[in-house]
Amino acid sequence: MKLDRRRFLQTTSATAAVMAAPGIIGRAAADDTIKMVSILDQSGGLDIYGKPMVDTTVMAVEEINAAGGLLGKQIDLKTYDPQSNIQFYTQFATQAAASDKADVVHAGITSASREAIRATFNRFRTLYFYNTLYEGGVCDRSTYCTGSTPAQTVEKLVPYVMKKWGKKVYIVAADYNYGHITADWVEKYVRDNGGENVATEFFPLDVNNFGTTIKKIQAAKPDLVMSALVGGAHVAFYRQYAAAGMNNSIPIASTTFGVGNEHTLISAEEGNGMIVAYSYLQEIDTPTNKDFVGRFQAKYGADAPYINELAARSYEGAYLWAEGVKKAGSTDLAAVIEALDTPVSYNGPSGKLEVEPKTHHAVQNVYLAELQGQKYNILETYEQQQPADTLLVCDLVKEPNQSKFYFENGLEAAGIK
Amino acid sequence: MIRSRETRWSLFAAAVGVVFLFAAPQVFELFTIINLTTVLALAILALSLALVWGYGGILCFGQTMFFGLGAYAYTIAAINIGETTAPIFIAIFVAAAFAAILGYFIFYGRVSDVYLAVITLTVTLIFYSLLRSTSGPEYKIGNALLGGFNGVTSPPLNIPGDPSNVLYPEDMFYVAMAALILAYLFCVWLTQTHFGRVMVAIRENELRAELLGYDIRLYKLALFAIGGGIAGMAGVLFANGIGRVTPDIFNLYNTALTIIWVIVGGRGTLIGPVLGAIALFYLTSGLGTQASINNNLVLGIILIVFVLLVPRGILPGVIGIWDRAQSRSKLLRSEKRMRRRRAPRRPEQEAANDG
Amino acid sequence: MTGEIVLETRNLSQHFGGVVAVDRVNFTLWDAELRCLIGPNGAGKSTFFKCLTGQLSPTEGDVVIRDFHAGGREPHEVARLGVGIKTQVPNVFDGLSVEENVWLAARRWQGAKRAKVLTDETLERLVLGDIRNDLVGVLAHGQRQWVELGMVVAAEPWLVLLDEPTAGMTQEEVLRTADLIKEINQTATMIVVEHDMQFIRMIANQVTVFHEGRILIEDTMDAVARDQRVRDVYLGHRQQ
Amino acid sequence: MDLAIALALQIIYGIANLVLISLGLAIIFGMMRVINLAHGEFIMLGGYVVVISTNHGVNLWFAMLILAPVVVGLIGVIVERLLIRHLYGRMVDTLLATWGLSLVLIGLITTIFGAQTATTISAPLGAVPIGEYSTSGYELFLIAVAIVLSVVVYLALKFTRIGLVARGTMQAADMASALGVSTSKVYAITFGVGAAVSGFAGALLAPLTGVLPTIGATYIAKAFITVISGGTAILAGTTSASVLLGGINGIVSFGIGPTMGEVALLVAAVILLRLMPRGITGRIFRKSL
Repeated sequence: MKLDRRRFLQTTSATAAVMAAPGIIGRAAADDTIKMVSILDQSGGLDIYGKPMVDTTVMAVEEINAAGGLLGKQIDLKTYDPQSNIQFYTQFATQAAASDKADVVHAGITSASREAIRATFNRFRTLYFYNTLYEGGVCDRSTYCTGSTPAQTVEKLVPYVMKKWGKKVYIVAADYNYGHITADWVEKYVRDNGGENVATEFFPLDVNNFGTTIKKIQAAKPDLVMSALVGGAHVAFYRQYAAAGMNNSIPIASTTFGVGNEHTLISAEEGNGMIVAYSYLQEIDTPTNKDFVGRFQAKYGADAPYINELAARSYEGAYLWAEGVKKAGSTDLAAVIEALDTPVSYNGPSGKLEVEPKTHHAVQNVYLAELQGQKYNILETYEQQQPADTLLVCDLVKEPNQSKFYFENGLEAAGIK
Repeated sequence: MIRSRETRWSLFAAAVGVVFLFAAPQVFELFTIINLTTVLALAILALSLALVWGYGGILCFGQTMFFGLGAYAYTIAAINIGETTAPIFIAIFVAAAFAAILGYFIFYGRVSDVYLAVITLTVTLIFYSLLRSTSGPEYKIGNALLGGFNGVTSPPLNIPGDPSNVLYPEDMFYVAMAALILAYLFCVWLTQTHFGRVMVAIRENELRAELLGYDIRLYKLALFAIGGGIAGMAGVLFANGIGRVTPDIFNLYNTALTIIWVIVGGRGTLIGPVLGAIALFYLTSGLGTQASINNNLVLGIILIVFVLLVPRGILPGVIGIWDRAQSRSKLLRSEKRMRRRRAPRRPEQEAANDG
Repeated sequence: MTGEIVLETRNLSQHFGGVVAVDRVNFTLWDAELRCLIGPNGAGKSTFFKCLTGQLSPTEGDVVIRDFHAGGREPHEVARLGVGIKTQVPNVFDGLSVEENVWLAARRWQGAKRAKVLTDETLERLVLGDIRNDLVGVLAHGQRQWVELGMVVAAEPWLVLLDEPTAGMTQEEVLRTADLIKEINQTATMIVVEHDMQFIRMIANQVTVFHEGRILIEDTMDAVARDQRVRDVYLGHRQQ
Repeated sequence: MDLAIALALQIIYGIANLVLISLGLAIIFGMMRVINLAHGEFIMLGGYVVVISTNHGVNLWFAMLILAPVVVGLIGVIVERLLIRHLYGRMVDTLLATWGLSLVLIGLITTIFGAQTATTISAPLGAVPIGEYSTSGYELFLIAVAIVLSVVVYLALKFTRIGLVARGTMQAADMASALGVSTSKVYAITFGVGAAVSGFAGALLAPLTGVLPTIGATYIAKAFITVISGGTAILAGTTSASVLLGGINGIVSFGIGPTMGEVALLVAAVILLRLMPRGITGRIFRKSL
């Protein structure tokens, strides 16, 4: 079956090349712009992630255009809202690739949506940027995943908090692929650092009553809780944890708390003392970042949402792609990929972001921070972290013609662990 | 006895479908044709609920469960078998068989009405909860890993007997459109049979149907299973349209949406819900290309205005306007005829009827 | 009584919570009979009727129709024996035409061709031909009753159970119903539940009187009419 | 022993939580036979009233106990006047209308306040120690509120004029009009009260959960299943179903895990409805409220 599938992809890329012919003519006619499409949820349950991502994408494109555009052309950005619904992801992906003939598509929040549209972009030979932090493992020649992956953040966070708080760790995680894989990495690094993993518990994404678990944590008496909880409903965990007085006795560390700006959805006293790890935080104290935050707030007002990693990376992802186009001197897929893999880097709000050519992921800075008064105090900065997890399975330099998602069924199935 | 008008219109609708089948690829852009597979899959799902609910009166709030089961069964079977012809039938069978089992559980327990709605909804949500937590490697059926929340990649259909010869997404349109036309004609035929009439009778009055000697439990179960099978087939097409199956198929939003399509299209018709599903899909996706106003807001307002202005759904609304003009004159004629015949013989009855 | 027993209840009881609606009734119906069940409201005759037709599952005792133990069975199983049933409230298919209603009854037992013929015959016999294409839901109450009778007739039953067939009918319609019932009785054994005494006089020879869930008396109409207990419980009740 | 007490309290809280999120839906369904698919959004609105008003310096208790039920109740009355009243007797159309309403409310809140709104509140009343364990004092307070709310609804059903109509409606759907009461007014009040109770629940849960425009989806399915499993009696049905489903959920969550806890709740509802096709109060407690 695997063979058949590959064959299908080959045949389809052949057809795509044929079909691209009229496309090229069409493109030549409207050659005065470069086409970029963004497909991100701006309504439905995922809009807490999607809306800030769209805001920063728009901002990046406007800035690039204001600075004279790319290769002397303006970027024509189209944004589609799939409304947290997978059928609209494929609908808009096909539209972007086959009708808009996009030069690049920045799209996708959940891994499910990314996998659904990645096949379409492969088929139509469309360059694809995925700017969300995720479980890692995508290995695809025409896809670039710029977000952080668990090995990058968890690897730093776990030893730090174990040193600070103790060796007994209790893991709570969202019951889906990302939660499971993140929990696996946490377990690994706890073991590697000589700690003890007391228990791991998984929660469906729509559960918002955590009472019994909090009692279990009280019974287990760990030194710290590692959270890989995700989404609006899971915000309840931190609140109920604090309500039971636990936040003062057993601290929480997380690599997921904050991607949906959870730290503003709970009060200061509930969140104080939590430690997180991300590759971007709004509080990063560099001139580039301060300037970026200032421009963002000027554009979207003082009530603008907190800029989290997803939002910042969407901005940086657009610039990273633009660097690739500049270097290639064209928007041709092969040329841009070649240019990006040289590798291209971009000094953005999060620091230096560089393409890792073997995996098409990003080498990036990782920041450890403590939450105080709904704001993060940065504790540690780890420069230029490699996407170590994806590197274990993926080498696009050796084997360029790949389009796989190695961690589709967890780390064990991928031969790690 | 045979409702000739309905038959005529149904055949007309099917003919329009056939014309569309051949004309669409010439008229529309490639991406529209590719996306139509998904839209048509949803339309067939709407058709299955139109049959089960609109004709059979069974308010199934979980029609997507059979749709999802079909999609998953197809994908898992295709991964294991290495070709896709048998998996199509496996998918339809699995969906229909599960509907039959659930139907036995429901109808032989005399569960009906809103209670039935909740049972079907709940079973759907059970699938949703369970499938989301199958991300580990231990959850596999044969060679197919279930993939949890992220779902499984679905192999594309191949030409029967030639597993290496897979269909392009744009070719899938022909399969999906043909499936819709055939499923529609099958449903039309079914409603014209004795079985179909009894189903309508059961919808109208369960007790009377029983008193005539019809085992309504069995009839409902049969209709439920048929509807499940059709939904399962739609699931196969959906898996092909998206290229992937995910547990989201089973979520509350999607299962409620199926109900909404049928209401918008009009209950008691078969083509109405099909149009309802297509219309709402394109309305929603059309809204998704703009970003100035929140999509939920616009869609919600449209639905509310719709329910106030077109209370019976699109198709019955149109038919109603058409009929009122037609039947008014007809009624007048038949009343005159009746009066002529009866008046001399039974004047007192006329009086009684008037009173 | 002579001939064969076609329907029998043995110690039939139906309780609703603490209320005993039917209390250990032993009832026997003979072949070709036309039996009327009467009694004041709340006497238990309708509950008794529902036990016969499978609409209620008796708390105790059994109903035997020929050799079939019908107690606690589903209505369709009772109907399947060849029993035609008309309920108190007209139970018809409101959204269907008169013709379709009757056809559905005929088609249950017959092939398509014979069902068509039978439908036409029945419509003619019940003078429903003029309204055959009308939706039953829009008809007057009495007409709906007739449609339901038509459905009973079209099934060609050998045993017919009618619960208040003349309720809501005009005098004219009542007369025609009486004729029809006598006609049906030519080929079928019948039980008719009624409380319209005038109507019962028109059709009945043998009458069973219910009172407080039990059979009070079972005799000819004349004898029942003369019985003092019946006057007390039934007629007395009616005068209130 | 301490664990047993702490757990028992937790399970009772789970039950109280289910009562709170279901009762508003039960009132509207029980009296009007309207399945309100915007129920989750009424809960969400209650949460928003609390978050927005406390952000503007309103006292938390005042916002939760008074402001939220009043505001959401008024919204309920307005919705009934403008929308629902046109659809009585058309149960199916109300599904569509309330679905549309739910989208409108989500869209409206997102448009006004954005996809998320920062909050300053946290659960009051601190933690209560139980031996080696501790539980949230606020959760204990919510258990008390659920009980008080149930008693208030009981008294209202038993002793008020609207309660009389409600009881009539529960027994037979068309009784209300037969009683000669102005049903139009009764329905408006009912819908308003149902919305107010839902808003109240949302407000009370606001310090313990995330308040987001789309959070209603978390509640609606569970509330719907609880109410229908309970049967037609508004109070007895909802509370008995909450006890059963919430209890099973709590026990299985602790014993096996949260995912299985959710599944167990759903499975229990399915089996319950198979055994009691008209819900719990369709079979037992038939004459209850």
